[in-house]
Amino acid sequence: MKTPPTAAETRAALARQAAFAAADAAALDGLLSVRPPEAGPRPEPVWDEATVVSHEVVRERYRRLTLSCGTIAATALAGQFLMITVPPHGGERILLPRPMAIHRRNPLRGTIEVIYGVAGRGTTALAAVTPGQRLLVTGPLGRGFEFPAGTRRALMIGRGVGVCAVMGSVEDAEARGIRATLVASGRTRGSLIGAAECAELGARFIPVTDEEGSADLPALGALLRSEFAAGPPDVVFVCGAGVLTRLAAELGAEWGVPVQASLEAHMACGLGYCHGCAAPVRTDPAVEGPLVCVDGPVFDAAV
Amino acid sequence: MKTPPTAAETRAALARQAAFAAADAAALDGLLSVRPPEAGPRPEPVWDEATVVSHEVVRERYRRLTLSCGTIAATALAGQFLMITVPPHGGERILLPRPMAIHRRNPLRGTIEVIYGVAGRGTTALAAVTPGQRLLVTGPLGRGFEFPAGTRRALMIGRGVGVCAVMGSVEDAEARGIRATLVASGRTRGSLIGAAECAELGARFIPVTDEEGSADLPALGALLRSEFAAGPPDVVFVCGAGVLTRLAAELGAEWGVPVQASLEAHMACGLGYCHGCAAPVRTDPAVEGPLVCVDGPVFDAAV
Amino acid sequence: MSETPRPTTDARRTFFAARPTAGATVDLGVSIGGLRLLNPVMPASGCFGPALGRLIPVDELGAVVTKTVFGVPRGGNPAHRLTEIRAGMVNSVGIPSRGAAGYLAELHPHYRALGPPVIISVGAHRPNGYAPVVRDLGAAGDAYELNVSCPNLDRDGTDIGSDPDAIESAVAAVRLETDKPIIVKLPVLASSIAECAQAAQAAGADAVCVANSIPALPLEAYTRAPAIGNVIGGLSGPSIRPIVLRLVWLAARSVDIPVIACGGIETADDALDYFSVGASAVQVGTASFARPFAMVEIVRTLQQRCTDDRVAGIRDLIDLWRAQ
Amino acid sequence: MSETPRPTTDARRTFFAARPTAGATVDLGVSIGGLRLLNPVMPASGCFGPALGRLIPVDELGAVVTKTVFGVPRGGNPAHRLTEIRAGMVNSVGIPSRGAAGYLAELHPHYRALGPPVIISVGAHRPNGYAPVVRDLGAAGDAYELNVSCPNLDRDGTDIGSDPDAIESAVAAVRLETDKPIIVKLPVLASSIAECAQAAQAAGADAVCVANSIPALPLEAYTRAPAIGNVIGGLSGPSIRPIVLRLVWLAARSVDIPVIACGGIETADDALDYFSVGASAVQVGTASFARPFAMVEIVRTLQQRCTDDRVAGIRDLIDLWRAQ
Ligand SMILES: Cc1cc2nc3c(=O)[nH]c(=O)nc-3n(C[C@H](O)[C@H](O)[C@H](O)COP(=O)(O)OP(=O)(O)OC[C@H]3O[C@@H](n4cnc5c(N)ncnc54)[C@H](O)[C@@H]3O)c2cc1C
Ligand SMILES: Cc1cc2nc3c(=O)[nH]c(=O)nc-3n(C[C@H](O)[C@H](O)[C@H](O)COP(=O)(O)OP(=O)(O)OC[C@H]3O[C@@H](n4cnc5c(N)ncnc54)[C@H](O)[C@@H]3O)c2cc1C
Ligand SMILES: Cc1cc2nc3c(=O)[nH]c(=O)nc-3n(C[C@H](O)[C@H](O)[C@H](O)COP(=O)(O)O)c2cc1C
Ligand SMILES: Cc1cc2nc3c(=O)[nH]c(=O)nc-3n(C[C@H](O)[C@H](O)[C@H](O)COP(=O)(O)O)c2cc1C
Ligand code: FES
Ligand code: FES
Repeated sequence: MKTPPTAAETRAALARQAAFAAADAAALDGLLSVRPPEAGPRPEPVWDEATVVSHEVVRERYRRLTLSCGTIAATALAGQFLMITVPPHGGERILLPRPMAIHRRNPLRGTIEVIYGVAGRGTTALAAVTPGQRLLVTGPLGRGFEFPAGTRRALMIGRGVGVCAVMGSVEDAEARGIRATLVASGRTRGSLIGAAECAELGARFIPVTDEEGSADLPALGALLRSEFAAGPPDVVFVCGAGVLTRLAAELGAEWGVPVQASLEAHMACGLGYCHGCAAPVRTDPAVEGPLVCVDGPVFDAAV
Repeated sequence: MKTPPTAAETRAALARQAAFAAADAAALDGLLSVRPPEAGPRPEPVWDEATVVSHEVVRERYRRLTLSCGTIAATALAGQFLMITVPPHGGERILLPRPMAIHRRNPLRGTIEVIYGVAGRGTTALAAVTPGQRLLVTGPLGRGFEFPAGTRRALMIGRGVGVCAVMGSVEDAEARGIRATLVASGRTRGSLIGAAECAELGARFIPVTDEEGSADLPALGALLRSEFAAGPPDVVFVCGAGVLTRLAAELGAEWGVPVQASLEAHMACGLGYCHGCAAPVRTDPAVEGPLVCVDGPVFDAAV
Repeated sequence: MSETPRPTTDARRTFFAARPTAGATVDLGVSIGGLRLLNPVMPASGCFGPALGRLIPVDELGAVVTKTVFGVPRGGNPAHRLTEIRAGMVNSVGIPSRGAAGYLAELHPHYRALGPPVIISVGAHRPNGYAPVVRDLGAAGDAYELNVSCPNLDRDGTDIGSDPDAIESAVAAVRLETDKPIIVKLPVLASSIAECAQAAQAAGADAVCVANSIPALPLEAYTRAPAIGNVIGGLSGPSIRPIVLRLVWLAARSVDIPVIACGGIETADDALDYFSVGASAVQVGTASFARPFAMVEIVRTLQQRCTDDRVAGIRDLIDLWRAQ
Repeated sequence: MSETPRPTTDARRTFFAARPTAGATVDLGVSIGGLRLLNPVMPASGCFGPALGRLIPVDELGAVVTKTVFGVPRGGNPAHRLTEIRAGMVNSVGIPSRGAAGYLAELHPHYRALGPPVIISVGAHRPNGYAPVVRDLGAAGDAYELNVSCPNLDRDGTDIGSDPDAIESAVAAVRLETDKPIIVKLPVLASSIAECAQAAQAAGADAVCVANSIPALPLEAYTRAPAIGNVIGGLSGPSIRPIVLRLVWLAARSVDIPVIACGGIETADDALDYFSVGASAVQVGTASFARPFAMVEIVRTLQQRCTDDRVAGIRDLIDLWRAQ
């Protein structure tokens, strides 16, 4: 008989997790709203068969999936996501495709990158995919991050794998001559995503971690205030934790700049027709609120 | 899109299979009965964790699973079977254990052998088992083949993987100085099981195949009549096809010797309590008939 | 049962190049009351929207079915509205709806533009609630599907569709409001599917749809917290197929009107399973999420099978296999 | 939901060496009417027999439950009586029975010899059929479980157990025949499990068991021939768990008598899922086939969890997790 998940320790760990999730959800309360009309048209989503170019472990806890998928690589906007249909693995069937942020786009090579953590059944099955295999993907989907007109400096904040949702905007910043600062928050140094990407894209990379205490909200708030003491960024993009979104919204209010936050929700269609992905935005109860897949995943955030 | 199982060919193949199965079932009709009380006590079944010693492809279409399982190797009688709990494979769960004939017993080394064909979900998952792995097995189960007192010559007939069910009796024959003849019937020479075993055990091995026409019933009947023209065997054991069982029963009637046939049925418990494995033996409809797992798998067969 | 086929190389190009239904010689057409459908494949309510028309050639389908429309606007359930467990997908979206007027103004034009007949799914909380919605929808729908079985709303109430009397009164009232075909979508958890189907037929329904998702309570591991906001959700996907197959078989034996099968259909083979037990048409739900082109692929494969076997239609195809 | 734990090296030796329930300090006991069970774990009817006592220490269980006994002998269904599909196990054994007299003479002594209280499952084809069987069985059973939900016999009939009135009359009649606890085993396919459970309670039942297998129609691939002899069989195993969890939750909220959960339980975690939605005891069916010691393992794991967490019993264990 397998030793059952041991009582005290497991419970403590789960309690931490649950407390974290609850704090996170609570932190978002009343913060979010749908942004005004988009500047340009969104790319048309397509389904396609992407070839797995590579699939490797990155940063201790994650896996990077590089997909050859010209249709999506050529059109995806920063902050958009795709739905990955997870192929059956040894008889295990995954019925719902999994939404994944588009971490990197390489339109020239026709590739995109996704980084994910192995969490439950879906990502466990996804981890079995091998290079050369074909994956059914649908994208690009959703409304991403948008730089307000005239942006010269931007702050991106990501927690854990949430860094991936903002990385496309760091790419855009580089292309548009916007100075980008990426704060990557995580449990340990070894788990942080983004250092190599920032080096490549010429963005400032600020790692903060729980183990060093630098990811604690007061410490991080102080760090950012001093980082931007000379002059605030023109916009803040954030993803990965409700508490970080709240901090960003508070800083945004102080600085008088807009904040955009990318959210997650359980999804089935990714296109707005299953109504599965209600966003935690308060609306008239008789009217359906915004959907994360089409009205987001990026929303305005303000205290 | 995958090419659908093509119409004409697939249907023809399935029609052959279905016709075969129907003929087989029909052939058994009215042939079987439960044997009189057993000579000795049956070994107590146990569940045990068997270690997979080896697992290899044999004779084109089959796999041999050698299991280290002292409890069962030491006690199993010829013609008994075990229930193998198929471990989950990549999330695929197999709920019901699969009954498998005990092909070989090696009480000294504490091992047993099972030979199976990959047919459906259960055996496909079983095929993923690797040496060193542990398998939950329950056995030995059922009532096997029994030599009538004074047997000096015995004829064993097996079709396909059905040869495995009679192999234990070939082992017993060797140990008791009984002269055994094993007829192995199959589609092709390359698929026949038993040649090596008969060589080892000093039994006569007669291969008959569909491709050569020698497995056709009239041809096989003629062959056996001539083979035993000098003097019939004292008992006939058969497994693997209803039509062969009928042929055996006819020969048994001609020769005036008893015939025992091993059957298959869908099983859940293997112990007689789930009542899933009704034997095709005609009985009073108000009374439950014999169960393959406890009253068989070996039954008397007579025309 | 067979594995889901996966598209092969350049699937996308091949898929859009091939439009086998265009020059098809085989007639897969089916009638629901007076409504003739090009073929018997359509989406399940709530698992389709005009947005899917951006991914697939919806005009190859027999019909489109709207998400259930209620009379007045409704907001829907709190998150999580859906999740996946090993047994299948579980959803409790709660049927957000813009109401009949909102549907007509904002959604109907988009459904209409897709091409195939539009079957409008209608919901209500009491048997007499359906007729007013159908009245409000007027001639918009080419047919109306009464969702008497949505198990997501009442957390522990009894579905209208599990009570033959309630079905009869709901259908009879709707019959007075419209000449368009009426389809009644029955639930799984009823004492007798036969009685429910007969009640629908007796009151003038033109078809029954069997069935909806199966109410379930998925729990998170360890914490045992409900995995979706509404506690109870509807289980859908391939694992419910053997359960719904039986219901379709029973319904088809008990009524003369067509039975539309719905439950876990992913491939043409799954559809043929249902046709073989008496279904006249099929609805595809959960399968479209992972494989947006699943419905189109089913239509094309049915066409192809009939062509390969040189038979005139699905009935013959099944008889052919039966005859083996 | 968690994977089935697999025994580790020398599992057999370890299993039989350990008898943790012997010197147990935690009280897992539960009462069904006046009957006190050592712990809340027992087999599901038809998935147990005295023969299992050859493989496992049955005396560690809270009770044993017999296969359903009918009044007069019955033969059972033609082959195949069971099969396995991806969605689970499907059986239509048809409940062969030696009748009440045959049971008492040939089977009861073996059940009795096992040690735990013997719950006799009783079947009938009409509501008034149960009482005579219970009368014939006399004081043999320590409790009687009325199988009003066996879906295998009537190929398309309505179960007695899906009709609250039928339940009430069956239970009321049995109540007159015995002082032993009466358990009513309810079906899945009922319009309202709450009404069925309330009918059982109102007529004097001491507990309800929720639920039986779910009627299904499994087909063979390609030929689409029914995969079991009776065409319709009962689907059981882990995939029905989320469906039955909801039923147990609803039943437990609607009656005061204990609810015994039955459906897809394989591990202590599965049992705890049911306890957390209000079950007082659990029955294990399909899981025993692949892992004969599953029930014993569940008892031992529940003991161990309570000991590890230093709580007095299962309720506390659940509250503890809830409190997180
Ligand atoms: C817009 C968007 C972008 C995302 N980008 C990433 C990314 O870049 N990297 C990454 O690792 N993950 C990302 N996720 C989450 C990802 O989709 C997985 O669902 C999540 O990692 C859970 O893993 P799983 O599917 O193995 O869990 P399972 O246990 O298999 O999931 C069970 C069910 O819950 C849903 N679910 C569970 N957790 C989440 C979650 N956090 N968000 C949405 N649905 C969830 C699943 O879709 C499924 O329906 C994103 C989600 C959204 C909505
Ligand atoms: C006493 C006995 C001895 C057996 N010995 C052997 C053996 O030595 N070698 C071998 O290859 N096979 C043997 N079988 C058959 C074996 O148990 C498998 O069930 C069969 O090979 C089908 O493969 P599957 O389980 O992968 O099919 P699946 O499609 O997974 O089976 C579906 C269901 O049908 C049942 N089933 C299907 N075919 C059979 C069958 N022929 N017999 C019993 N149940 C079946 C399965 O148990 C399962 O419940 C024996 C069966 C019995 C009863
Ligand atoms: C996300 C989702 C939303 C649904 N919404 C509705 C609905 O609004 N009305 C309805 O009648 N059925 C609804 N259903 C049920 C489906 O129409 C269908 O009956 C069920 O999912 C079973 O089919 P499937 O297994 O193919 O998904 C919904 C199902 C899902 C998964
Ligand atoms: C082979 C088999 C035989 C069964 N026989 C009976 C029976 O005689 N009486 C009964 O009430 N339930 C019977 N059942 C139903 C089980 O008792 C149980 O309710 C059902 O299998 C669900 O539980 P599970 O998922 O743990 O198997 C049987 C189930 C199986 C698999
Ligand atoms: S995922 Fe379907 S509406 Fe958003
Ligand atoms: S397999 Fe259970 S009685 Fe034979």
